[in-house]
Amino acid sequence: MSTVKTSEHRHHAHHFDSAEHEYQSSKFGTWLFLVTEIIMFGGLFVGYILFHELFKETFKVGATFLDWKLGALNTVVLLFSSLTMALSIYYAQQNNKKLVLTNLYITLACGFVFLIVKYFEYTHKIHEGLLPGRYFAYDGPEVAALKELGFSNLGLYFSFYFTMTGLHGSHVIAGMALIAWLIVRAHKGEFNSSYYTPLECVGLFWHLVDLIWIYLFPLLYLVG
Amino acid sequence: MSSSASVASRFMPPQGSEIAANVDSLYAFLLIVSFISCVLVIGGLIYFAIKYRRKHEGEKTPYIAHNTTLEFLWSFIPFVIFMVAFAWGWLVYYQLRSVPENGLEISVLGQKWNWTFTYKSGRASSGEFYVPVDQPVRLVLGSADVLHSFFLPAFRTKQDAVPGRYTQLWFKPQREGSYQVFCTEYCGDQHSSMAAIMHVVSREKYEDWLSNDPYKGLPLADIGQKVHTARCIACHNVTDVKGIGPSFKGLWGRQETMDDGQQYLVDENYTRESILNPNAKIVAGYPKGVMPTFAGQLNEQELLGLIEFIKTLK
Amino acid sequence: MGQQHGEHHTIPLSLYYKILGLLLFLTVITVAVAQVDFGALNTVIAMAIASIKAGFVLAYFMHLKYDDKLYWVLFGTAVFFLIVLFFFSWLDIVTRINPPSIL
Amino acid sequence: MAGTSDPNKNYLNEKSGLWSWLTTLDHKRIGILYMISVMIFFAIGGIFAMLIRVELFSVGPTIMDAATYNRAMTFHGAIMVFMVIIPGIPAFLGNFFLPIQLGAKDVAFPRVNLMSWYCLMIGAAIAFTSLIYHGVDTGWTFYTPYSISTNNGTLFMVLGAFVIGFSSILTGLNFIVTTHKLRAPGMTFWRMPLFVWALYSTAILQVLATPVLAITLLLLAAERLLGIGIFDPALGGDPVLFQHFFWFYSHPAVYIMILPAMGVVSELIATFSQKTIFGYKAIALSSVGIAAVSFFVWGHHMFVSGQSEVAGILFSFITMLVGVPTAIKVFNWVATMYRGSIRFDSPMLYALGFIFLFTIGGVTGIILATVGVDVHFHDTYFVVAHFHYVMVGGTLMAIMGGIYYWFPKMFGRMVDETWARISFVLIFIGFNVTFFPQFILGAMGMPRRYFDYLPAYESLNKISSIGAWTIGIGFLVGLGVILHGLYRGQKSGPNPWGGKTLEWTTSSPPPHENFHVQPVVTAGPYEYR
Ligand code: HEA
Ligand code: HEA
Ligand code: HEC
Ligand code: CUA
Ligand SMILES: [Cu+2]
Repeated sequence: MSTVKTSEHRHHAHHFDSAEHEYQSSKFGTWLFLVTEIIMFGGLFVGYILFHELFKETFKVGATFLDWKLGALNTVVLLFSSLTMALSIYYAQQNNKKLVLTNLYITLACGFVFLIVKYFEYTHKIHEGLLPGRYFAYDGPEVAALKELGFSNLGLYFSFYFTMTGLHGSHVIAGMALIAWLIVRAHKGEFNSSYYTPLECVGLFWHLVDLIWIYLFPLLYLVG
Repeated sequence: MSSSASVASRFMPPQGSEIAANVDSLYAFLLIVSFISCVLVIGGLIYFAIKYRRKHEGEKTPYIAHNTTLEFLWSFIPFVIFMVAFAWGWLVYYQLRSVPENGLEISVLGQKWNWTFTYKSGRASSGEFYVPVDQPVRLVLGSADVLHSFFLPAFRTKQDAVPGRYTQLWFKPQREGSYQVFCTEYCGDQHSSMAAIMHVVSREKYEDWLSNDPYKGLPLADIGQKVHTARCIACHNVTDVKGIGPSFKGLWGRQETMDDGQQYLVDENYTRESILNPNAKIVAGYPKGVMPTFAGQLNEQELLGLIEFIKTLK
Repeated sequence: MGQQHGEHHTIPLSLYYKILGLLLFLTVITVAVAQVDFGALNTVIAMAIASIKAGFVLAYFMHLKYDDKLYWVLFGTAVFFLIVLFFFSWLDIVTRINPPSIL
Repeated sequence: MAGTSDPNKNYLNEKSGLWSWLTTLDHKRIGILYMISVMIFFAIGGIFAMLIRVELFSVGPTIMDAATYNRAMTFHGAIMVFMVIIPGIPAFLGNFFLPIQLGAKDVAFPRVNLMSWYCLMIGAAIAFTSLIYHGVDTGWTFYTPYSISTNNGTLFMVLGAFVIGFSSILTGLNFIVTTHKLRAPGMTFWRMPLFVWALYSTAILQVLATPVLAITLLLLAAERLLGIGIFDPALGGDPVLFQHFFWFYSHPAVYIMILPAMGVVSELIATFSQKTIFGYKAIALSSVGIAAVSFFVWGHHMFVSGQSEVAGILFSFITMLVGVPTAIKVFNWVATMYRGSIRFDSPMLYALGFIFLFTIGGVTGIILATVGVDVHFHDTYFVVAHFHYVMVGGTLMAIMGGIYYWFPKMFGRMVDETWARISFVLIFIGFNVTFFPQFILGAMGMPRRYFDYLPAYESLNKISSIGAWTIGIGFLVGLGVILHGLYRGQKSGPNPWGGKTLEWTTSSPPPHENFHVQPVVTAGPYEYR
């Protein structure tokens, strides 16, 4: 085994020269991973924009079914959690275990709030029959009005809504699991000013999740 | 698989049009250039390999790290060749894709695993079609289910049929004869038998064919047999062997069990529904969604014909 | 080899709070702007504001401003290739000739 | 800092037991795990190929029905692409030798490295479950809407490929960080062996392109599960868009397959000519160049798909540009042999075979890239012949050459040279007999993915099938050579070929952390002076 227990001060895996070397490498790796995430989500965005250009009316009508207030609420929640995530790193740099933990807990709590809001949004849509493509079952006046204009694929909007927010939601869940893991390690006192690589890397991931929502919110809820 | 149409017996299929000859000239150019490149590279390789084989251990080799002139040449010359190939290819492609205004228009529908050709006059046929020689033909391709691709080797042209929209293809047949059509986009089990024959004939013969009602004077059962051979045989045999769908032999008047356990008598209504709305009832042991609907594609005469035909298959 | 300076940059707390304030403010702007109809520009404006927000998150929360320039390059490459994917797909879609049915 | 001090200890015998292998973090052992899995997948894919060739031996059904044939064809393609040729060089030879050639003790993230192997295995397991659900009959390209409506096995294959994609991403990520951060003292970028350069460019492709495959496959899965309709015309979607997404990954993927192979060949040519590589920088940079341009050419797979003419012409133009850096490489290899001192051990035979076959594959690629001609050749056997020439004649030859080249280093033993050469001759001749006739078949218009064909095509198909079985025998011999070498091969010294890169400075097999003494690099990689 080439790794040494990381909790000890300034220790690092054997194939690195120093703890700093390991920190820089891990961060580089994390960034590369983020790049793959960006491209993966980006593929969806590309699809969204293409169809948005093709079926403007459909998307416009689709967006009216979303409650922008809930979307905005979730935006605020995620932005705030990004701050607390960054703060936990700040406090690790200050060797303040208590505030590291507090901030991590707040971040985790924000994740929950986000998911709960999403849960309500989802159940509401499912209830109304506002479902993706083939399962789209809503039959209100909007659908008829769209048909007048020659668009009969409102389901497509919800396909994008569900796949984009679904993929994003699964990233929120993954991020929360990682934060929970950080909390366990933080309780053991593993993070301090000379070792906080996991905080930094999970932090980057969490910010990315936030970043993606920053785009999702206006695209889905506002302009449609 | 067998066919009466002429396909390649030699290196390339026969040239059915002028553009086909243009494609072949470009191809010949590319082959020659490729051949010369291969001779240079592979010849050089073999020559060096033999000439500089190791004669004894510990030989000294010279230190040659690069040579700007050579490197420039072997980047630039291929580049020029590639550009010529591209430009020429573009030209030929332009010819292949510039549809003339005055063409004969035929609508072509791809459906698993059959091509149907419908003319402006309403004349429809499947499995084979006729065009007059020396007149440009424009085919408007559609698909009823998945992607197909209409390939005319003798005319060096092909185009995918995309469900949900129309695509087009044109050519100007310049020699009479029968030409092979293949489906070249994978479309399921019988992809390799989704073929058709195009007959290029004289103007008179073409007019003749166009005005000739193929069913004139035929009894219904014979009409049915024709339709069956053209449209159904890919899936329904008339022997004891079951195909993709049930065999038609002994079908009429049978009690058929569905996948939900219900039983139905095979009568006029059942058969009609099976053809026009095949997913309404699914025979036990067969997949759902495989048989396409024929609503709108078969006329009343053909439907009746099919039913009469099935009746005869005791 | 990686640069071996031991000290990591720490951003002062106040700056973090300011950034959050700014981000929240921009969120309000996004919502406000969306109430006005700019026609075709709607999407562009929304995306522009989102990108400004994203820029702040990247620069401060994700410390990109103080980090190796390589990460900007990485990030830029990702976005660039997405634009390539979009551009060619879009080019195809808008230049297609869709013949009408002749039946 | 140094590795194990006991000179008899090496990575193979340091620990023992299956469990020590399944939990290993040593990049060399992970490389060996990849070697075993890839070989097994290759055998399975090869067996499907043999079945295909038996079926195509004569007109009409020969040994199976159309439905079975389509499944065999799909499994053959999907296994060979996703499980053999993409992980083949990077994850197996690359894993083993990239850190050693850099003078590092391991890759940057050993745990991630192990995880990527498990991704491959889990993905493969998921893909194979599709066999229970009526198999997959879409072809390896999964074109919609057929893949949406056909049987459920497709879902498993798609999810399996999705998971395997992550294996590829993680390997690439690891290699990039390793190359940037873990080079030995003195190992500047311009002193890196060309194999490393090739792997580095490949890694960039893996990281940047594979996520698009991931999202495409995920959408396809959603298409089947949720009926989202983005690629389904029945619901307002666009099937041609699927092809854009698919090829945006899958074209760069063909360079993921070939770039590492070119890296291997660069090593082989230099070593067996005992001569400095000609145009080191040109070869290194052309790898990066190919990687970059490869993102702009995907539409050449879609010339007749219903893509617009404008896009087709643009894609044809850019595709031509990829030929230039590739040509540079080919010419540089040949120039390296000029006035060299060439030995014809089996690795070199494979390297020469590579150049021979890849050149043919490459020039036919240019023929296909010429848009006016591709309209005729698209989806005919000409394409099949093209890509087997580059993938089998190219990548697979390089894998075989690489295995024989590094075999002494990996296992401390030599293979039986005579039988290795016999195996090469069988494969090389069999290969040309199999696939050259397919160029002619394609020109004659025989479409691919055909279970059955017109009688006019029969004689060439017969020749092709006979060639295929020759390849099969060749590979069986090769397998025998490798197994024999593993157990009975002569012991080898640290540097049997006179190689100059770092792996030849350590013992064979290398110790746990690769070097007994941390190497310090003072010169370029191929200093044969
Ligand atoms: C290892 C994988 C690999 C590699 C390296 C390549 C390399 C190339 N490929 Fe290939 N290709 C595939 C794997 C690969 N391909 C696969 C798998 C498919 C089919 C997928 C499917 O549909 O299932 C395919 C299909 C394919 C098509 C689509 C055909 C169709 O479906 O209609 C095209 C069209 O442009 C193409 C072009 C090229 C080109 C221009 C190169 C170039 O990179 C080649 C450049 C090399 C050279 C040119 C040789 C060396 C140069 C010289 C010696 C200089 C002198 C030469 C001249 C002057 C000509 N390929
Ligand atoms: C790297 C990729 C790769 C490799 C190596 C091969 C190898 C071979 N391929 Fe493959 N092929 C593809 C990738 C590959 N193929 C792809 C992507 C397609 C397209 C699929 C599609 O259309 O979707 C295709 C399609 C394809 C077709 C066209 C099918 C069709 O369109 O209908 C044919 C037909 O001849 C064919 C033949 C062969 C043959 C004879 C070999 C031979 O070279 C194989 C030789 C190998 C062996 C015989 C295995 C030998 C090993 C042993 C014997 C060891 C035994 C070990 C144990 C028992 C442990 N292939
Ligand atoms: C693509 C394959 C396919 C084609 C082409 C096809 N069918 Fe079918 N057919 C099936 C399958 C599969 C079934 C069984 C499942 C079902 O009941 O839908 C079936 C069932 C039937 C049945 C019910 C049989 C029974 O045993 O009860 C009839 C009648 C029928 N088809 C008529 C036709 C006619 C007439 C045509 C041509 C005009 C035709 N089919 C073309 C696949 C096909
Ligand atoms: Cu229709 Cu293949
Ligand atoms: Cu390609």
